[in-house]
Amino acid sequence: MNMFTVSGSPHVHGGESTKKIMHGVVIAMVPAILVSVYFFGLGAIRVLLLSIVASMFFEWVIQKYLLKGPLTITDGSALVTGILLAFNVPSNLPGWMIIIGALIAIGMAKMSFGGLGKNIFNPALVARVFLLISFPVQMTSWPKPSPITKGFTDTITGPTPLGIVKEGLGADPPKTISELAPEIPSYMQSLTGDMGGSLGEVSALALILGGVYMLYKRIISWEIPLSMLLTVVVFSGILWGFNPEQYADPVFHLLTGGMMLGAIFMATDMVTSPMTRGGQLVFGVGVGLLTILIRIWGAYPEGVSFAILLMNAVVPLINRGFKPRRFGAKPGVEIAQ
Amino acid sequence: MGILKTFALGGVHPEENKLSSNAPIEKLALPKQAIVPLGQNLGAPSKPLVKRGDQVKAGQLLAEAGGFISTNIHAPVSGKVIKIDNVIDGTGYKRPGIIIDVEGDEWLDDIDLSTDLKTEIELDGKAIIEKIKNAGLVGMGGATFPTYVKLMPPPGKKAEYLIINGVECEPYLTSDHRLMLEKGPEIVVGTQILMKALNVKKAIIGIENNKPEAIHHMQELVKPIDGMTVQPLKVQYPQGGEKQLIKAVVNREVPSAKLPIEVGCVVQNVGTAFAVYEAVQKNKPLVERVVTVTGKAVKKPSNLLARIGTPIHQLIEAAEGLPENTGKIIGGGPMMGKALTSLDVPVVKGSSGILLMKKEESVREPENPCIRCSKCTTVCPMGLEPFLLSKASKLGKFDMAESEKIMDCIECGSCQYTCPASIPLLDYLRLGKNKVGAIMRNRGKN
Amino acid sequence: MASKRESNFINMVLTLFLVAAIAAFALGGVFILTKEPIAIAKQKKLEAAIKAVLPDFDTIQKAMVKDADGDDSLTFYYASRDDKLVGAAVKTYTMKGFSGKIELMVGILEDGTINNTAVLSHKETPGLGDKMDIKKSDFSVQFRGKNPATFRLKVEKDGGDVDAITAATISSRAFCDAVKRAYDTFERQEPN
Amino acid sequence: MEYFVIIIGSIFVSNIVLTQFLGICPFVGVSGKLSTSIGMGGAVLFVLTLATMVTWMMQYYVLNPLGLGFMQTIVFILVIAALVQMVEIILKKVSPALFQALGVFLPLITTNCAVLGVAILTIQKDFNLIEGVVYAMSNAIGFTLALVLFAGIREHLDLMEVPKAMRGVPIALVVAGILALAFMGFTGLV
Amino acid sequence: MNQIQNFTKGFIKENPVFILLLGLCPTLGVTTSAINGLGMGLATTFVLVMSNLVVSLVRNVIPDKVRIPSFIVIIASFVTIVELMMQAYTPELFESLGLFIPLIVVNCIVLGRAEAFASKNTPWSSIVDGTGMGLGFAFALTLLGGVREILGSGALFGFSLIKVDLMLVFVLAPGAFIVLGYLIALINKLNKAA
Amino acid sequence: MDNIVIIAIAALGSLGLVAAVILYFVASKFKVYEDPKIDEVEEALPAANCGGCGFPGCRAFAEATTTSARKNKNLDGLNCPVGGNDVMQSVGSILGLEVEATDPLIAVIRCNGSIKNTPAKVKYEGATSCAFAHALYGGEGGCQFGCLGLADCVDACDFDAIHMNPETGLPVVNDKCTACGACVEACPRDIIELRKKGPKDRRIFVSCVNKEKGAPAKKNCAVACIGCAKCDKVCKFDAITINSFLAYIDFSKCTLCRKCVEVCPTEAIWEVNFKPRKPKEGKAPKPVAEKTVAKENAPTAKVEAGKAPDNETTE
Amino acid sequence: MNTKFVTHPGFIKSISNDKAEVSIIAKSGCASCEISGSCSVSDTTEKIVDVRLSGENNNYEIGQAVTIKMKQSSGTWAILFGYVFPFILILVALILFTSMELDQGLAGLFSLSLLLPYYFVLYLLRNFFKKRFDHSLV
Ligand SMILES: Cc1cc2nc3c(=O)[nH]c(=O)nc-3n(C[C@H](O)[C@H](O)[C@H](O)COP(=O)(O)O)c2cc1C
Ligand SMILES: Cc1cc2nc3c(=O)[nH]c(=O)nc-3n(C[C@H](O)[C@H](O)[C@H](O)COP(=O)(O)O)c2cc1C
Ligand SMILES: Cc1cc2nc3c(=O)[nH]c(=O)nc-3n(C[C@H](O)[C@H](O)[C@H](O)COP(=O)(O)O)c2cc1C
Ligand SMILES: Cc1cc2nc3c(=O)[nH]c(=O)nc-3n(C[C@H](O)[C@H](O)[C@H](O)CO)c2cc1C
Ligand code: SF4
Ligand code: SF4
Ligand code: SF4
Ligand code: SF4
Ligand code: FES
Repeated sequence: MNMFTVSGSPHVHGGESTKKIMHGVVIAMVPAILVSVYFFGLGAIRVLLLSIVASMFFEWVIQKYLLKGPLTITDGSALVTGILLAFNVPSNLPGWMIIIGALIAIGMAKMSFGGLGKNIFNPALVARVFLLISFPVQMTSWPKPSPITKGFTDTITGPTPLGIVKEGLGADPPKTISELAPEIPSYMQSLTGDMGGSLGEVSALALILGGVYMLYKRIISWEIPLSMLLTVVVFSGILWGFNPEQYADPVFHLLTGGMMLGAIFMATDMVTSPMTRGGQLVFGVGVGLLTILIRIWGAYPEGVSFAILLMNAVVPLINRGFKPRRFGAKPGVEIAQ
Repeated sequence: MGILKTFALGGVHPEENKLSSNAPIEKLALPKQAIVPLGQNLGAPSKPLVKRGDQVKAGQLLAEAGGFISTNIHAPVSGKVIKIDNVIDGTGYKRPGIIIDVEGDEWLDDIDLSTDLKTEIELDGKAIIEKIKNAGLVGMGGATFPTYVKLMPPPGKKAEYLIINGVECEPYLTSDHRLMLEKGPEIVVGTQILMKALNVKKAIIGIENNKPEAIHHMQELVKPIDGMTVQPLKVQYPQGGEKQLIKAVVNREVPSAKLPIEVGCVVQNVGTAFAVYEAVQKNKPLVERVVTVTGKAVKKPSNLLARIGTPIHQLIEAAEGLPENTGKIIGGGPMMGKALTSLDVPVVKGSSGILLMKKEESVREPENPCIRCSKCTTVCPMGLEPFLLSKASKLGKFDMAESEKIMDCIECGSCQYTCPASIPLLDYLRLGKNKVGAIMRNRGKN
Repeated sequence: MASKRESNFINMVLTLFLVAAIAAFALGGVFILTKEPIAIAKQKKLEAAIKAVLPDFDTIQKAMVKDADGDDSLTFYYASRDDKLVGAAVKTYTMKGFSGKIELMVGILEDGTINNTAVLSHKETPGLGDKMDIKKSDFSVQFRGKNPATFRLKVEKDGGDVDAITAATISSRAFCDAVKRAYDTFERQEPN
Repeated sequence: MEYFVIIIGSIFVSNIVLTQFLGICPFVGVSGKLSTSIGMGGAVLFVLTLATMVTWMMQYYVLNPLGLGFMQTIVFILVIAALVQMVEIILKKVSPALFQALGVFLPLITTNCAVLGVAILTIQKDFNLIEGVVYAMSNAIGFTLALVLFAGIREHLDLMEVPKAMRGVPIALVVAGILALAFMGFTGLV
Repeated sequence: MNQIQNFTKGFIKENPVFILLLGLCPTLGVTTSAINGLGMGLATTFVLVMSNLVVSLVRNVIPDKVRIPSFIVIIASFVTIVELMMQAYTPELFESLGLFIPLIVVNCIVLGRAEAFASKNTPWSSIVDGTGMGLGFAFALTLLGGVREILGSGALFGFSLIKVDLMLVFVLAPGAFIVLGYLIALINKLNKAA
Repeated sequence: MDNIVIIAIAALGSLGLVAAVILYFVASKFKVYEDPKIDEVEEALPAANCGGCGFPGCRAFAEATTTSARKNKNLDGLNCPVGGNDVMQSVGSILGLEVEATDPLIAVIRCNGSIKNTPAKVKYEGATSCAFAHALYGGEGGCQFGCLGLADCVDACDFDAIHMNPETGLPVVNDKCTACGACVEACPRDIIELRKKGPKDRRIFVSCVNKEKGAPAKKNCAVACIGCAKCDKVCKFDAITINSFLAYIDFSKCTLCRKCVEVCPTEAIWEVNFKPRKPKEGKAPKPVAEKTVAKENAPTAKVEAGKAPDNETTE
Repeated sequence: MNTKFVTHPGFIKSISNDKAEVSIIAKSGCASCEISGSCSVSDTTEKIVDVRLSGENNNYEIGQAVTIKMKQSSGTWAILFGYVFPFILILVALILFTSMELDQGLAGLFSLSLLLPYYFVLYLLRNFFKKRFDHSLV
């Protein structure tokens, strides 16, 4: 005889799954991965592999032996974290540091809170900041990009565009932006990724491509990236208009550093960003403001990671304050007799 | 046509699968034995008036309303009452019911069984309501709320619009669709009767755009009638939900925890309108209804006119049998229907469809952790946060659930349908609603 | 719960007064006892700092000197040996450190040559900026015996002669700034 | 600009809880209720400012002239303890209803290390009275900021099933650690 | 109570830091290295023992209602004494512990022990209790300082074990929170298992 | 003597005076008497804060007992189920009162509708919550009274005293149970009852809550109570009552004579922790529940399988 | 309708016709130290709160455990009047006085002494507060 199933309604499902979403993110990251391999060669491959393997390994070990809960290693979230962690470090970072980063990301920032979905802070970013502060030298020596087509040469390190600007403006005597201009990569270079920086952050174009894919697939929504980037443009634009010799122009801010990576892949992490549209807009604006604040007046040349982490901490409050518009929140209408 | 109207928030669009929309309504043969449960409506069960051994005719009163929100139940068949006992219902619980052995098909004399259209409305509003009450009418749209209650707005409230719900937003189901195509004139008269009972000047029939023939047909029919219009609507689940429909059709928002009458609307299903016609014009109580039998593996998806009390296996046989690998039988549609535990349960007033799902269709993915993607929030037509509410219910934080408006949930299931983590959100929400409801009632008492 | 004594106004005031008085007495006593050692310890620290940056001396004379910018003043410790001025130990500072204020003692010989430097206090990052401390790296050695008249007190990046600490240019710059402040002030006050 | 430096410095760059490690007990202990945290913030604002003012005057008008600098600790703690109590007594005397409402709403404010710490730091940093008051105020705001952020996080964590071993204080500390990491981004702002 | 139990309970079973979660501020603030932790721990122990002793001696003389203020005065006096002594004889350590020495006054352990134990027990038990608790505190601080020092600079008690700079975070503020958090979690877990 | 000492004494002394005056007012206006016994009582309580006593926590219970002792001179109606008699005795002695010993209780599962006894007719999928499943449908095995097996009771227990046995699909209580009653509250089907633990942990009870008539009850579950009243007839102590075709044994009257166990045709009556009987002639020995109370640690499935009487009737 | 409430557990101390005195135990922030027993003895005080009893159900008795309920906005106002306003007063006064080139110490003293009139105003407002902050039992 047939044994029927009983369950509450609904009896059909839309077919969306965590795995599909995470794999979608991975697909969206492919262009950036290719660019990073093109410019940073074997180093990029080494960092990516190490980071992914270590992240997945820690996820598995911790779930199996410490949490003793169900294993969710296949859901792809550790894979995403692994790739993003790799995206956030220079391609010549010593292997053991990457492993420590993976441990921090997965072990501290994710599993301590109970695993996927429960963390408050973006795991990959916690790891990045942790590494940055622990190993400032290694984390800020950026290999100069050398296209794979030119063969494998010894990597020379050089500063990132943001580093050049911060350096120059803080030099004694301070330089002006136009004096620094020759050292700064052109917009074209920043779009394609031909500049110093972490693996995944260099090519704005590749990242935007991924972003468009994710928007199309509805993995992310436009609120966070757009409000964040717009804020950056407006805020840095005002400063730039005020004194273009002391403040870099908005396009420079958009295309350099982790801005695109952050806006498209990291601030949009659904686990650590607000739930409602309004909240997401506020979140994006907050990240944008803090980023520029840190970039321009802080000691660190780059502020995206800090800004996102800081706003992550505010997310619970935002979620409290920004509820979806409730149906029927308004009182009834006057009825014409 | 421009941009089609729809409701404001959220919503999903599941695969429509209206397999039976071209199957005309067929009259189903009488069952050998009719099982008539005494609790067929929202509210209190009815009180039996017959005894074991009594001989009954179809249309005869079997049980009378057991309270304010309760209805009469009439014999759907003629024959002998053989038992008044606990009968198993769709959920596997045993509840009181009357079992009648069918003998012939005799109807009460004053019931008009002819199919002639009778457009003259003789009775006045009060008498109409009385008649509807006596005929045991309940909403055919699923909630089985006694119809006459809705026709008596509380003092101080006045209805402005009568909205006829021909949306049928549930995938698979087509009974309302077929009814509109085949019984359009009757529905129109039924609507006029309801307008008279409610004393409203305007009636709008809302139909989703995936039923163009029905829209067209009804538009033709209402043309000559004052104050009655047809409103085509964009396809969007759960448009059939009363509050959503009102929003879509007249752009009014029923306030939280309030009834439609608060915004001057009364919503009735097309099936109800048809039943009203039959009850008022033909004196025929609610003893049969159209039931869609459907499913991907069903050989002959059908729309059957079945007597209340007919065991559903008989309907399935009429659709050429139970498919091999049926994994789930659902009373109603896939989004809101109830899974049934057995094939022996009878058709009741609220049965709109029987959906047979294949084993592979019916498995639920295992529950994963919530990734806070907020998809559930986005699709919730009531603007709730299902992830939060389900969590609160699961952890027993009922005060939080209450203040986050869990009681506003219309149990449409859009959230669970869309959740990528396959969390049985609605299960937990229902649990929370039960508990919060109990807490609120308790508080009311003290 | 603990004490058996009922509280009333008199005994409360009295007890508290007595307790305070005895405490004060004890404290006063300890203070007197430790006054000397504390003073010595402080003096020693200062002397050690001065000694570290200046050649042998026997007397120290303290003076406040308006600094080069004119809006603050630096403490000068003029050291002399056999009544002959050896040089000055200048307590200088900068606010340009990676994490704020850095205080240095800079020993400047009569001819303006930097004899040596010592870090008094700083909040720079351990492992990076803190390498300016002689205990952590040889960074500050390069200043010894240099005369800023010829030795450009800037990091190489900014066109100077100072070899910056790896990955701590900011701290190195700040260090130069503090030394420069001391030197400039020294140069300016000298004539009087 | 001086004040600006003090304000930004003590709220963000060296936040009293996250980098100075003062007032950890209430940070870890106070309930996850947002309203309570903000309320605590208000109370701390007043108490901290008042205490700093009084101890500042104590230091410069009593201790220093008398050469009793070494008695700073003991005098400050007594003054602060008495002050906190006095505020309560006065409030109770003047407006019992107000006092009762506070009692229902807030945990007690006590002489914890934040109050004493800020009082001592004000002296150590050679602030004048106004700077001291601004410093105290900024620290109170910094404290409230940390508390409020954490109240939100705590509420969130209450809904997440945090692993047993980490529940309570451990996860609070880890969150504080990550927050402190994030706050390092403010380095150099002033 | 058994004096030995009385003495040892402070180490693990009732460890003021790990189990009772008392005095977290100094715990976090001073433990950049094992030696700092130890120094702070010993300073606190001294205050704890002495104030326990004195409180216990005068416990029957002090009226109930001025109990707490009297204790505070007593404790504050010993804190000041420690302060003066350290300034005189260990100026370096004093400087690196900074603010947290005067803050011993408000350390709940000290007042808590005075109130909960010394004011009800004999001088001798009070000393034992104070020493036990104090050393437990010192133990926790040294452990924390040690872990941070090893992870942060590859050294222990100033002797470097590894010649490279390790993870700087651990000697900075975030490291303090993180290490303490995991130590407490670990000890919770061990306690459960035991 | 240095005059610094004198100044110090004067300064601190006067501060002391001021503080004393302030404190005097504080003390006289504020600190109201809090009975030190509350602390002592709290100390004596198990600190589980489980709420089994009906108060929001152990402290509240301590306050309640102390107040009650002061005012009513008794502790009627106040009981710490977790601590049991020992704790109540010591609370009593702190408060200077005699406390009558109450019989220790334990949670008992009154359903034996194991996977084997009530074969599944439908399959449930959805939230693991008995409360939800109860509202949704009758149960996999068709018995609308029986255990749903989704472990709400297990989740409710703060003492690790109740676990699901995967082989039977039923919960099993071990002797960590403190009779706090949390699981009783949690079970939507009122299956769990707090019953007298019994001498040497021996107890007898009807392990069924099915109120249906015999035939339908038996149709779904092999070991259901069919309300045949044989046990009622055989009980000399009037301990058994039958209501809606369901027998119930009043544990305050039951003398553990075990007569009813023998006569029950469906083995719905359980005896726990008795020595195995001598096999009667002509009858195969009944497999008897040896010990449903697992010792110490959480029971593992295997061990439990043997212990929970998954009775197969041998006749 | 939608106002939020805060609650606090307590015990009934005494009852007179329509009023009950409820004693609540106020704990300090550190009370969560889990062992408040050994530390925050000094930090727990009993406070007495007057609660209006609604006419009908006066079946409360002395010693009964109850929960006090108060509007959250009352709490906010209490904080504002009790702490925030006096703080602002001091701060503004201090800034004013020093900008008048007063000696810091005097400025400080003066601004502190402004608290006296402030508290006097509170005293005058006490009946207003009484009406405003009312507590009831859950
Ligand atoms: C307790 C209760 C009272 C109701 N009272 C009225 C009423 O007075 N007037 C009315 O028009 N509808 C009334 N309704 C009907 C609801 O508005 C609604 O039509 C019914 O719940 C079915 O809606 P659904 O099918 O959208 O779920 C009532 C419903 C309930 C549950
Ligand atoms: C999510 C949801 C979807 C619904 N969909 C429909 C529908 O498609 N068609 C319909 O007639 N009623 C639907 N209903 C029921 C209506 O809300 C409402 O009860 C009905 O239209 C009232 O008419 P009745 O009382 O005549 O049934 C739905 C209810 C809900 C909560
Ligand atoms: C955690 C951390 C601490 C740092 N501390 C210092 C420091 O104390 N002093 C310093 O000059 N740079 C410090 N930096 C490095 C600066 O951010 C900047 O990279 C550097 O000073 C300029 O780079 P360069 O010296 O390699 O040119 C630190 C960086 C990090 C990540
Ligand atoms: C759009 C998107 C962005 C994500 N971004 C990140 C990220 O920045 N860092 C990260 O560790 N994981 C990221 N994840 C993966 C996953 O959400 C993350 O591991 C969780 O935060 C772990 O709970 C992302 C996932 C999605 C779908
Ligand atoms: S079931 Fe309830 S919570 Fe879920 S989408 Fe529908 S209305 Fe919203
Ligand atoms: S849809 Fe599912 S995974 Fe997404 S937020 Fe809602 S409950 Fe969580
Ligand atoms: S088994 Fe039930 S009664 Fe026993 S301790 Fe657990 S929850 Fe309490
Ligand atoms: S005994 Fe009750 S609560 Fe426990 S599993 Fe069975 S039905 Fe659920
Ligand atoms: S607040 Fe408790 S030790 Fe600092």
